[in-house]
Amino acid sequence: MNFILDYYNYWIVVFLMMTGFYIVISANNLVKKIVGLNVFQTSVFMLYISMGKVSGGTAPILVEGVTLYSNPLPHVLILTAIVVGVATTAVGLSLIVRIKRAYGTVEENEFKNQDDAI
Amino acid sequence: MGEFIDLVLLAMLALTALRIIFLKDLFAVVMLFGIYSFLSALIFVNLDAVDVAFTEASVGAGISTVLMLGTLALTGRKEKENTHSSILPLLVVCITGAALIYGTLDMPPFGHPDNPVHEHVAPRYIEESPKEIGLPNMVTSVLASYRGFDTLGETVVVFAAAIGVLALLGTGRKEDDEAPESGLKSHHVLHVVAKIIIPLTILFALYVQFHGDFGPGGGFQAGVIAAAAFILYTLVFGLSKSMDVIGPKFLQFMASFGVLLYASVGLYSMYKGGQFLDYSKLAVDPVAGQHYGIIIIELGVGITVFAAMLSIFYAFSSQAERSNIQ
Amino acid sequence: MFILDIVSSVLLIAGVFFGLSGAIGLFKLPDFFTRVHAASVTDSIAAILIIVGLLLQTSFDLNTAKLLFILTFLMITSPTSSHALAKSARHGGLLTLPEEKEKQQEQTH
Amino acid sequence: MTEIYAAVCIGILVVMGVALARAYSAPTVYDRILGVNMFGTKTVLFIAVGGFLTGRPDFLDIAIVYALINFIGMVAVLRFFEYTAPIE
Amino acid sequence: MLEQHLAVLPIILPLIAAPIVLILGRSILSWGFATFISGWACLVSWQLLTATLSGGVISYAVGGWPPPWGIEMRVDTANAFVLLAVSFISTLVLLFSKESIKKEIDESQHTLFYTAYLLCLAGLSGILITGDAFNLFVFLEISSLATYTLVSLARDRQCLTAAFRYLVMGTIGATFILIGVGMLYMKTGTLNMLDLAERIHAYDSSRTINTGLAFIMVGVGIKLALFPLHAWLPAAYTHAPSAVTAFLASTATKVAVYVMIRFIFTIFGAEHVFENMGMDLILMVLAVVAIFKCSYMAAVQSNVKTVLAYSSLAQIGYMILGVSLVSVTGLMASMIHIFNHALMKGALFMAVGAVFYRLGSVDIKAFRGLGKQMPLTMAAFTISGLSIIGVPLTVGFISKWYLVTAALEQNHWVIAALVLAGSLLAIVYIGRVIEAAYFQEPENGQANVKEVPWTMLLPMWVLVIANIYFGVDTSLTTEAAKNASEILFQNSTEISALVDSLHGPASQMINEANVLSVEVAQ
Repeated sequence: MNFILDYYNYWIVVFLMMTGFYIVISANNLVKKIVGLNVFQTSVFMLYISMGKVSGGTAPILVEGVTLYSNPLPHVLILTAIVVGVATTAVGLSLIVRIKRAYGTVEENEFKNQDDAI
Repeated sequence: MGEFIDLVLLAMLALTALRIIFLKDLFAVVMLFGIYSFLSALIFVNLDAVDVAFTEASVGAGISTVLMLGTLALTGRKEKENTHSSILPLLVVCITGAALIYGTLDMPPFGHPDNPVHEHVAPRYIEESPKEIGLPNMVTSVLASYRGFDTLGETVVVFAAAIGVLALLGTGRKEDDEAPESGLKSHHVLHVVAKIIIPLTILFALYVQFHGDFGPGGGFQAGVIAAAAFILYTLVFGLSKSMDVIGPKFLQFMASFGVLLYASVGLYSMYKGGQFLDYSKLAVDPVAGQHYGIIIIELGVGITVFAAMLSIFYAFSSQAERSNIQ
Repeated sequence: MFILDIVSSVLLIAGVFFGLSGAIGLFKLPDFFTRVHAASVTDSIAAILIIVGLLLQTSFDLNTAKLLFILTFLMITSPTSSHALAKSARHGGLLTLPEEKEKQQEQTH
Repeated sequence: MTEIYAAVCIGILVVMGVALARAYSAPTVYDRILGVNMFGTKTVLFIAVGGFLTGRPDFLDIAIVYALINFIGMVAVLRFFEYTAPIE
Repeated sequence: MLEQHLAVLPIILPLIAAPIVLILGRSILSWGFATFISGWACLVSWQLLTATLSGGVISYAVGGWPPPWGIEMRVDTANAFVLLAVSFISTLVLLFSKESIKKEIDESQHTLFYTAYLLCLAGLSGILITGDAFNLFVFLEISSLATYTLVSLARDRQCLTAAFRYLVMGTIGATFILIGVGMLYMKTGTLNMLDLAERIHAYDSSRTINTGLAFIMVGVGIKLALFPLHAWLPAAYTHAPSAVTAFLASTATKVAVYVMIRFIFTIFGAEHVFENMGMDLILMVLAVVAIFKCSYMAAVQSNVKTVLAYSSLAQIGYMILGVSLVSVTGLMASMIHIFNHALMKGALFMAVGAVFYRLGSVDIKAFRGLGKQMPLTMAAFTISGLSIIGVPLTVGFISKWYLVTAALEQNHWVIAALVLAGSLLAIVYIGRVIEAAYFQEPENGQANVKEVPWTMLLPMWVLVIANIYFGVDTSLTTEAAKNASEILFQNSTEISALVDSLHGPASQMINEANVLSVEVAQ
């Protein structure tokens, strides 16, 4: 029982990551791929934040009378990673817009066919 | 109680992620993605990562969702039937997942205060940073000072994204006066309400910018919220009106200026005889120097993020408006 | 203090009650416009009750201001969203239940 | 007071769950938006109450962000419908 | 005053220059400024290499916070050597791009091109110099984002799909690296590479660490286009603007190879990765398959850019092969090949870019008869092509020589034979182009093709001469590569020594003795 309590969080996070990863590699629609990528990344962020948590601790902002804080370092890393994630999303989405204009479709197999036809 | 909430939220997340796989209506997918971001931000709050939650809520649920909707407006809402076999991806995912689960078996237990994560580097941040840097918010201290180089990188990433989007979609403002009035014309209530909300939002953004040293928030979040205010303005009143307030050229300048402001703090500290980004050299008293440095670089981050996010949104918006005219 | 606690407890629980009733309405009511009604009306009263309940627990500091800000914000945006949504639905051609029936009758005639 | 907060938290979680269920499968697209919107407002309340539950109510800022983003998301959706027909 | 900041300059110079370029706005101005900055960065890298060539290490604590609390920049011969290659190629490609992009990128986007280019350079330098595992991820993403932009700037619509595929694959790779780094951090509580190396060994057989290693390897494998994960590369290199391809093909994947080497040797320790986990066998098999499969693919393509892209994949195979031999000579062969391959591929892609500049096509048919019409360009192509094949007196020979020596040292006769066989395949694909250029008549309507302007020829020929010079006088490259591989191996044996004296005071002493920290305060 303790074993489950110790790890359930990681397991669910792994499940979430894999759901996102599955969407990325199986989706045919580019927008959905980007959504999957975001789900994947957000879940990885959760892994980091989970490891920074201290049971009974509180957010790492100094208040009087509290000595047990959660670890601030993963928070810093993930702040950076979130920004990286949104940057990638923005560039990916604008590529999609251009692909739609150039090919008339955002389904991967359809524009692959068009490319192969040349 | 914390664990219970954690579990419930994780279950909701799992359901949402599964639902996203099977939905074919991309609009619904994007809506659920917004929910996914909201939920993960809630988990971050619950796991004490308030700054992260702040960012995730404003970026993931806000900017990303709006950009995705903008893309959908241009590319169509329906996902076509997938003819691919889904067995290979499933296999890859299962193998990766199995590897990860295998990896978790040796992990330090969740939430334990004796975990190695909490022992080596972090204690100094928790114990010393309020003295060395003088800020109660340790996340801001680590972000802006101890790992300030990462944050410079982060600002540059946003800048790079803006460059990428501008290169791909153009800066907008092609047909200056030709563009018809756009925006949500028929929603009169919305017009009035937006006029009330937008100043409040900008006020809030300023609060977040300058209160980030003491509570959750900081330059990045403030930049996003300020950009959100202008996004709201654009959505309600139309792109051309918004561009009259802040033009795309000026935004490019602002985005560059923010990065340069950040970097110039580093250069100045080099000039003063310190390392790059060593804020202690900015003033006679090192703690005061740290404080000055952090205020300036947070301002740089805020300016760049605001300008970059808004130019990205402008680029998408002008694409959508142009397609609407045709 | 004790009385304040009781009052704020009552307010909080009443808030949750209205929230729950709205949630039930979201599923049980027959057409979209009635569901908007359920969701938005109970939503706003729930928000008011809960936040006022919390307000009673603060000691007039920054948190009070923030709670008031949230309250104002929700009071402005929540009805607006509901209104705009309903309007957009109406504009988009969604019919109420009686209208739907009328239409069906017309078609059968 | 803690028990009350905890109970209220659970109550709000239930409402969130219901709104989520509506967002997962809705008869019309508007119902889905309604579900999402309701979910958003309830999270605002959840964070507010949760802050008091854990004894650190100074994180109400996040609730404000939620309320703001929820509204902007709503407006973005309405704007989105100007481009595409909402009813499939 | 700048001497003490040498270690951080190659990153911050282009980083600060990028927004300035955007503000400058005018194409010619931004070109001049970007080239100046890149040249300066090249000069700094040269200074760094000479400073570290004697085996010293420059450690620079950004923000004045000592590692592991702050972010450390750490330059030794290994990364200074790769850094020199990157900044040298970058400067030459910038010279080349002035004319080249006029034909391939819209006028209005030139400034954005230079901005993205500088960001990419800053990101690559950052990856090389940083001594912090997470900081590496940040710079990786800066360079990747800039790369996606650069690839998608071409006029050809296929560049969009190529860039998108690259973006998805690249982001998956970066996320895998993030997962891996997270797992390491979880077990050790630190992010500084040296500190990680020291602390990881308390958990030598930990499942979490091993999973982290696997994820980092896969993630880096995607970034360096290791054989089964290479799908994004050919399309991206084929459809990107020529200048971009010349830059990326000779730098981006090399930097990723460096990252892999760094992770294996400095952080995990060669002994652990290769002996305990058997990674050498996996890498060796993948490398050999990559050499043959991709050389074959190169031989059947009709687009010369695609040919060269597949050839790059095969060359990456050689680099990984050197790593997988687990010896100082093998690693040295890899390091030398990183440098040399940058020289050859840079020259080759520039030559192809020059052909595109004149003809608007890089199909093999377009090359017919070019030997007479564009003699200088085709001569450059031929010489650097010979270098790819590995003909003596070129740098290609040197790399192959050390690779074969390393294989023979360990009695891997088969590997040595396979390396030579791989060169034969290179003859096929390079030979096809050369044959078309010199022994076939030009297509109709291609009668009056002139040589390209000197700003394009100059950088091309500088690289060609470098190809020959470093093929004859190998003292610099071999010394640097030897030092580099010795340092890397030293790190790794030191780590093994640490396993015995787990975290005793001795471990810290070794570490401190190793760091020839530059006195910064004075």
